[in-house]
Amino acid sequence: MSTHVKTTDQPLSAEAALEFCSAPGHGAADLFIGRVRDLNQGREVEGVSYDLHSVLCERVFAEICAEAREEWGEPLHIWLEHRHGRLGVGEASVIAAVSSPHRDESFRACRYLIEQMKHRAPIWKQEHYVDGDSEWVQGHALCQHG
Amino acid sequence: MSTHVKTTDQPLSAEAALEFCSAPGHGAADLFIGRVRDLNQGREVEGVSYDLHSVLCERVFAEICAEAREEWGEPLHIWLEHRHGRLGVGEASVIAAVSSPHRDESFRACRYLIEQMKHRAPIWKQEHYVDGDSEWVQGHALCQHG
Amino acid sequence: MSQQVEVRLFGAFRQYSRDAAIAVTLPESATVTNLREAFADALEDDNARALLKASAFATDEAVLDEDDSVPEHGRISILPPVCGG
Amino acid sequence: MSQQVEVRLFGAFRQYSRDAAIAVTLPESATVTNLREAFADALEDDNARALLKASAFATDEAVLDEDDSVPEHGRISILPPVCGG
Repeated sequence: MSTHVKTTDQPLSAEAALEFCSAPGHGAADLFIGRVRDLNQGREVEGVSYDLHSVLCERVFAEICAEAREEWGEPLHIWLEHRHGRLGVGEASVIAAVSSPHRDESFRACRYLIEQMKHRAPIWKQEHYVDGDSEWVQGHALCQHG
Repeated sequence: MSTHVKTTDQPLSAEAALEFCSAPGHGAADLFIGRVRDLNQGREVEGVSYDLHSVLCERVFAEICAEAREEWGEPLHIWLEHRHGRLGVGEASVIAAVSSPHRDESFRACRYLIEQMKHRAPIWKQEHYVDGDSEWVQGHALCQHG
Repeated sequence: MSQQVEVRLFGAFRQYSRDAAIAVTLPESATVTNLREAFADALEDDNARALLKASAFATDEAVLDEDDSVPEHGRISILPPVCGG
Repeated sequence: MSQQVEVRLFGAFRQYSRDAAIAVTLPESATVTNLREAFADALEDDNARALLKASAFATDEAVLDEDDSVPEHGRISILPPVCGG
């Protein structure tokens, strides 16, 4: 069992995530990538700037991973990384990955990481539109958690 | 939208799957890897030989992908590859990947590919144990489908 | 008129022939049920016959029903229970 | 005795200060509610005040409740509604 969480301004590596999420006893790994889309709510997007509170973010990531381990089993290997800075269309903003002995745990835990991250991690995005405009995307209000 | 299905005796590439499963309009991609485990039902496994009916297998893969597209949307990019031949512990036997505008479709469709593949694709595995013994793993009887 | 059908072997059936195939002779317009009987006769091993009960015949296009005719051309395979992944 | 608290800005709050921080003065043993009021006074923009209503104060360890005391040491941040990924 091991957990890796990080925020970084460098490109994310799916390969590194899959290498980390592997073990001789693990028959399954699931990996999710979130990427910058070229369209949001009908507006043409050129890029997105991600802002995050790095210390708190990694703390929240670690909590989420601990919850996943609690729910789906000690042996999980868990990876959660989020990028910050300005990203172009198609670039990966987040990678979550989980490996486990059997596939159900990998799928469920990986999904859990992403859903919880979206709701609880202190991350914000500013979309840059092709028309030159920019806007901070509206999000979910944070509540005290845990 | 595009679909890639293949059976091969060469190592599988997650990188190729993720490159295929991407598009400027796709904010999400999910990838699943099945790998050879070192233990099955208490027996120490040294490797697994995969046998498959290649023509029929690719046909079944294509059907499964078409069903996923029908269910979760035309724009999906879908990748499904299965390896055959003898694999060592930790090697990837199957990779399924899906990209989509939003994450729910990627997760659901990717899971569907794997579950259906396990039940319907003409693939067999023979486990080679550390004690020198080998055994064909019992599976699900195939019925006519579609 | 009779036809000879070569049945390709997969998975656990492979151990019953070095050629990965077993040839059976069938009457013309035979059904899959006829094929199953002839194939059972050609097997010399009780385990193989037991495995056959849980197995399906298929062409390169699809798994066959018991009532289907055995196609005169095209390859026939016997598919034991599957377990991919 | 009063204390000066520097509130770090994130996301949409960043546009309201070049320093990515706004300093406010609070009485000793102030609560987060006091901090919220002082911070609202320091903002000059109605949109910023509206955003504040949906935002949470946090230390580097956790999001704070309105009843919590403002810690005397340690960094305070204001976190607008989040949308990672």
